[in-house]
Amino acid sequence: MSAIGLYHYGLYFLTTAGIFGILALALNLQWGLSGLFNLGIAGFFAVGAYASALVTGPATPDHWGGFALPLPVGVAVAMLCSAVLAFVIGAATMRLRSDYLAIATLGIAEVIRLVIKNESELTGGVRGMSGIPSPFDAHSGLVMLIIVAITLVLIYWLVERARVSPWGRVLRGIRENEDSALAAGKSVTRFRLQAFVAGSAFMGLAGALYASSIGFISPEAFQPLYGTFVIWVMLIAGGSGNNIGTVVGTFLVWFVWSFSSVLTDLLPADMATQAGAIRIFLIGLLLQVILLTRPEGLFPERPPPLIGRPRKAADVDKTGTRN
Amino acid sequence: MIQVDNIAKSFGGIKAVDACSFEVAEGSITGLIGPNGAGKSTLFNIVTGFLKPDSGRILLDGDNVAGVPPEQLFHRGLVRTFQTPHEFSRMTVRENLMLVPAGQRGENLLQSWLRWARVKDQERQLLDQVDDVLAFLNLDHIADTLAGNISGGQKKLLELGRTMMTDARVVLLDEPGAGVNRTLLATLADAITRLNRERGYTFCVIEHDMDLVAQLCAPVIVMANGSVIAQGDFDTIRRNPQVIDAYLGGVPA
Amino acid sequence: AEPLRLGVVVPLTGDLQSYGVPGLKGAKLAAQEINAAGGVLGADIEISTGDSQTLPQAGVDAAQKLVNLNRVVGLVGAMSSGVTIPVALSVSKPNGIPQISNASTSPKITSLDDNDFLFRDIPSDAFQGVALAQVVKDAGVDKVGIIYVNNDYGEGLKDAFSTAFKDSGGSVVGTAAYEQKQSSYDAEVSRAYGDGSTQALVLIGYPQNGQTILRQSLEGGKFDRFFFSDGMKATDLITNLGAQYLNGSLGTVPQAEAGSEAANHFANAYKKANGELPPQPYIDTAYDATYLLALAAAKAGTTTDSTKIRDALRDVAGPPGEKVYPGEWAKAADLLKQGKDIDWVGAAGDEDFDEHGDVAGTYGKWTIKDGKIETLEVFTPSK
Amino acid sequence: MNDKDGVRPVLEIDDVRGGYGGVDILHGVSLTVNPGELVVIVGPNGAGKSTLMKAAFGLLQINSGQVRLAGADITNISPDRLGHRGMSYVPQERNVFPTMSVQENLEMGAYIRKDSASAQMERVFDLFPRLKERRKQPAGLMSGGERQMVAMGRALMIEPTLLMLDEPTAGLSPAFVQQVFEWIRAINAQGISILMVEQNAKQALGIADRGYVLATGENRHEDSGAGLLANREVAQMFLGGR
Amino acid sequence: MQEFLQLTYNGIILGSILALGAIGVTMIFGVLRFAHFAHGDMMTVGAYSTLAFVQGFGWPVWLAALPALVTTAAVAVVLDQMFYRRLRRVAPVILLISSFATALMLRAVVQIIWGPDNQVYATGISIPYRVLGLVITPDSLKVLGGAVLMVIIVHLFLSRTRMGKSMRAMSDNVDLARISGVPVNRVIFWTWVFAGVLAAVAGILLGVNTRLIPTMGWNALLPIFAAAILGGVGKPYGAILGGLIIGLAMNYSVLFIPSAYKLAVAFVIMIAVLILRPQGILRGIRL
Ligand SMILES: Nc1ncnc2c1ncn2[C@@H]1O[C@H](COP(=O)(O)OP(=O)(O)OP(=O)(O)O)[C@@H](O)[C@H]1O
Ligand SMILES: Nc1ncnc2c1ncn2[C@@H]1O[C@H](COP(=O)(O)OP(=O)(O)OP(=O)(O)O)[C@@H](O)[C@H]1O
Ligand SMILES: [Mg+2]
Ligand SMILES: [Mg+2]
Repeated sequence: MSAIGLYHYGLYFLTTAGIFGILALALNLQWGLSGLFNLGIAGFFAVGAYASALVTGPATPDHWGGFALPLPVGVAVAMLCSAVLAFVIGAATMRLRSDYLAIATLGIAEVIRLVIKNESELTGGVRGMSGIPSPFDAHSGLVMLIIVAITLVLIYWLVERARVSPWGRVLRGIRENEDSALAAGKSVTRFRLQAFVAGSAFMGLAGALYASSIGFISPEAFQPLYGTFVIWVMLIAGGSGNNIGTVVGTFLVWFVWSFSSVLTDLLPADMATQAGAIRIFLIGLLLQVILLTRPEGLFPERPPPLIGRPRKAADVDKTGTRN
Repeated sequence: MIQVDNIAKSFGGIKAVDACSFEVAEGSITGLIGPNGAGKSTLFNIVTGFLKPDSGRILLDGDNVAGVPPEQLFHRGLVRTFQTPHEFSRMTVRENLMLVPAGQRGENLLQSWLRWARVKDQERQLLDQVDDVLAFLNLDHIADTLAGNISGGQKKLLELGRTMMTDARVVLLDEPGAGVNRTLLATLADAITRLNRERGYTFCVIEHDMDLVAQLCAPVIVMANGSVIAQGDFDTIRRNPQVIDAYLGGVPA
Repeated sequence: AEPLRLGVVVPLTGDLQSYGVPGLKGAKLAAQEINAAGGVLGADIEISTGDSQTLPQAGVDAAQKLVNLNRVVGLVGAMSSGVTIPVALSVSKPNGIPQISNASTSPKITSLDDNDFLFRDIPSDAFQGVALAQVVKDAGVDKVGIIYVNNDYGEGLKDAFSTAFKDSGGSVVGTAAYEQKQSSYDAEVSRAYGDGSTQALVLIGYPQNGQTILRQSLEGGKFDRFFFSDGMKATDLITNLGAQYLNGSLGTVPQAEAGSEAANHFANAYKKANGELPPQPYIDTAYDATYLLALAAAKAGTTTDSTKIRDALRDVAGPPGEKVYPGEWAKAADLLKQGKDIDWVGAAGDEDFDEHGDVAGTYGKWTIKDGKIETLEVFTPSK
Repeated sequence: MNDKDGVRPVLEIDDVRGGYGGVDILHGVSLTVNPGELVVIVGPNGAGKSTLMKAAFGLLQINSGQVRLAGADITNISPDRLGHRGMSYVPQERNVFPTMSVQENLEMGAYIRKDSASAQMERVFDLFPRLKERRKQPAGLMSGGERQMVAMGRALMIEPTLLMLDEPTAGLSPAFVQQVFEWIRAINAQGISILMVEQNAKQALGIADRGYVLATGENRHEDSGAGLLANREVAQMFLGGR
Repeated sequence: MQEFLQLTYNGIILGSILALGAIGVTMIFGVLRFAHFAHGDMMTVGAYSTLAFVQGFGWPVWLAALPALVTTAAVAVVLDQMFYRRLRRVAPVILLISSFATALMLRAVVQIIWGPDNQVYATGISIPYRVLGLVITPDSLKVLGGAVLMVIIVHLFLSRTRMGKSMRAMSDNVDLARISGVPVNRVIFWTWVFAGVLAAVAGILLGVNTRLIPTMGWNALLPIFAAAILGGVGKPYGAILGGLIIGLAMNYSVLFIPSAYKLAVAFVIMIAVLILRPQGILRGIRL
């Protein structure tokens, strides 16, 4: 292990974790704040990635698009596409019970993946799309990390402010009791739709950054169950409803996921072929341990500070509910 | 102010409300009583837009509002409580109240992101208002408790508290007294009277506690089997044999 | 000297997990042989493994760790182009590490802007499609149904096959893509069967689901004559399904012109080290890729300078020079030491890299006879 | 009132402390129900009345103190075992199975009965004719008062030795309140001991053998029903004065 | 017409496997209120433990299935005791994530023991019967028979014991169920036993019908969920119907659109049902 190697790996690790962090924050906006059970993260992520790749990529005979526009345009288009998709899905499903929304979004993500796979005129199909540029051609370098980091901070700020604001309060209220929110004059569907669309747009944004940082996308990158679940694990481990927790959880889980191979590398050589499976087993076990010891995540949700009043030690009752 | 005009609603084969008509006059505290299952809560649900009537009209200031969704009616000054408390359980008691007022700037996501100072200003005023309500209802010591963790009666109070957070014109209370301690109930009655007198709220109150009804309500409307069987002031009502038979059960109220 | 550190990125978990371990064993077999025969410039080969989890993100992560933390100077892998290309773009190319994919057949790789760090020792699927069409046509079959795995491998082969087959006057009656995640393929079989005028089924895919597809074709009485791509060349398939049903089926596979001696050596060596050679493809190519990197390092005289190793790859892989075969490390090392040129002929074929880092295809035509796979001839498809 | 000398109390709550996991809500509450007694608990909202009932029924973590049923220690015992020991309980909130029909709710009440419960069900239907009319309706879709009837009915499906009721009359019409009280007195007269929380304090204490006043998780007063009613301080502070 | 009938038959076979999986999912959801993402991998465990007995003792599949059912049920109970039991008081989404972790672990174990390759119970193909031009293989009849048998057992289990009612009571209101004397822990225990058995049977039938690989159950999970939802979550009989509909729809779809979209069809149907009839197709039917 050399210092320079460590540095390069560090750049890459942080960039990837940052992109995951954006996804997790977006999910926190949807689930942590609003109780919207989105299991279609991979779908919105994919739509963002493809949308951005189509407009920023080079012209090609393989598929449509290839306008070679700059990344900011790609990001904007990605967010727009994901948002529009979320709006359409949301308009139809926002009324559903949360677990139904979950399965609906899961299904939609799978449909999106199949469309990407099979509509090769548009997406390059199973062959994927290559040559997606990144600013200054810095696919996994410092520039990309800086871009991702700035975006992450910005999204953090937006989601955190949304959480402590009256808007977040209404959404948490809707999460707790829809009827009451209605009786208080809040348009449940509108608020939910806002959260769903905003969160999904952020997911699209993450997709755009991902495409740009990795330079090549194909349907394999967007496995619905897998891609979506990693993000959920990050959110729940960190503490849903808590933005700090979300970010910490993201980095932690990605670290564990990535470095669990260090453990399995210690296995005797003749076990090497089982190493992959053992690694996955350990990841599962670790996740269980986190859930069992900290079921509300490392940083449980707390009522937000009273923004109209200087902070004082609010002694909030944190006991669990039993009845 | 509110006119219920020939409303009918059935669930499957059950006629919950049937050809029901009455009026809640502006400035009154109208009582709505009747046996269990008479259709009172269902009627509230219809008036406040949570249910669509099968037929009939609901007139609010003369406009038919039957079928208008609840969140819109709220903005026309129609506010309600629920019979079983509908608190926001994983939010503090204070937040439960703060959520209610309409027209909060910060409810607009863009304003929250871009005009923080103004949002903050408004929150400051809101907090003071909430403190008053909390003190009034004796809930100030549990202001920062999660609403899911307070006692049944406290939840009822919180329910009432939410109606006090608005510029309501008509407040529909579904059994505000059930489960509330009698000492507090007296305070509650005072509160309702004061809101009625000082702020001009119109009330329509479903209640089974005849002391409270006697003290507060005029006129009183009696429902049974989905329609109105009697109305008038409480003293007349309590002597109405039909009402005694169906509802009071021979108890001298 | 420093050991020659090589990294192998394979799917040990995830959708394509069953290809990972055999491929890894292939690479390790090469390393063992070489180390046993004296190593590279007197140093051992150290193989580090990365699990791509069949996911681009994970594959890149694994490669990043191999390159930056394990300091490997060459990469073998990855499996699917969906992982291979991102690894090349975000790891091999920026870090200047030669990467030889043992399994990615996508035509995209040919033209990829990889600063010439991405190679592959398996021909682009464009070639095999032509070869397969030729085999089908020569067998006197004019109307076929195609079932292909819905990924870049399957689609590439299917496209190339259909074009070549139609050009030679054949017709494709029904085509169905199959998704690997499904458990039943009756519907795909029906679709490929089309109006019933088909004479044979061309199956482009992998044994996992290929086995089910064959079974359902046979049981459904739709097809009894089959043509296979290289992915389907698997003895397991025959034992699982019963030899009598597959007798006379024909297939193609990238194969060395020199006949099967190289392949035989490899198969025997594999058997000795790990037991029976499993049905999966891409094991021999992993073996070859490891050999090629080692030879290049020996030629370049360095185990640490990855760019020099890359520069030497073409020299050792192709003519001119004396041909060396699997298991002949000592001889090759000797020749290189004497400054002589060599030309590697691998277990899977000639493996002469062209200017894109691709290898040309010579193909074996194989058949199933009495439960055994036999190679009938090795040929170069006529374009 | 019976003479209880030498008779073991049905239920003894002895200096119980406990709460919902965090801070204690009950700070050492004691209470006794003797065989055949009707005992009423009153107190302001949030006093810990429901908490005490839950503690007695094993739904709450008791940190110190003891609960005894007919002398046997049942502290922190699992609630599903208490039915077999003759205890029956109607919680204040969430006291029906919302998607199950009225009849099924009643059947659930008879869950631990080995014999047929149809006779008892008829008795419950006699008491609440409305339930008979609506026996197929999901309990969650009933009116508030009707739900309360279902909850009561469910608890009565076994013939318990000790019946615990948390605000049984909340939401019932005056006629029913009257009827329920009468009826509570009637089953009490059959020898079933009753522990009841009520906000309808005057009426409840009127029929009670003894009463307890609870405030802020502690015992405040304990006396006969009539005694508490006559107590000026109690009337002022807890019963609404008038 | 011929083809249509064949697709119908094949759809029913596929559908009955999905249905068995979906009954298990729906029962777990009914009692414990969470979507059990490890259910597919429990199927895998069932299929592979049968394989162990087939290969180890040379038993026929039906015999080997018996100890495998016990094994799978035991695995389910142990998982519940080790993980899910401790999470019951927290939000269902935590249980869901926990079951995802369980899924990873189970799959890993299967792969460690049996390796990642294709395996089969018996080699060779089965010579089909031809009835009215319809191709009916003995294996598919086994699958059908096994599925019908399981459905009958489920029915008896729910209607002849108090389990059905206990489960519903618990899903409605756990505390009240306990107050009423429902032995909650025992009901949960039996739910897992039953879910384990159902999963194992589904996995074995899947293995008989196709082959065994470690990802077989995980890959079947999405259509199984679709079936459970379609039938109305928590309703075993609905799940059966849901499974059949999904199975048929996936097969019929190839008549109209490319076969690669087969799975998408299952989802589109499911989503359409969710939007048009959020309570599932079988609202009225109860346990
Ligand atoms: N969603 C529903 N489905 C079926 N029946 C319903 C539904 N809602 C109410 N009902 C029935 O309609 C009748 C009227 O109910 P409602 O809740 O209006 O009574 P209420 O007058 O408020 O009684 P209470 O004083 O007990 O609260 C009741 O018999 C109830 O069972
Ligand atoms: N689930 C819970 N978690 C935490 N605290 C709780 C919970 N339920 C009640 N509490 C707290 O315990 C205290 C006593 O509540 P309890 O329900 O016992 O009151 P109560 O005397 O029954 O009042 P009421 O007459 O209003 O029903 C309350 O202050 C409340 O804040
Ligand atoms: Mg009501
Ligand atoms: Mg209480």
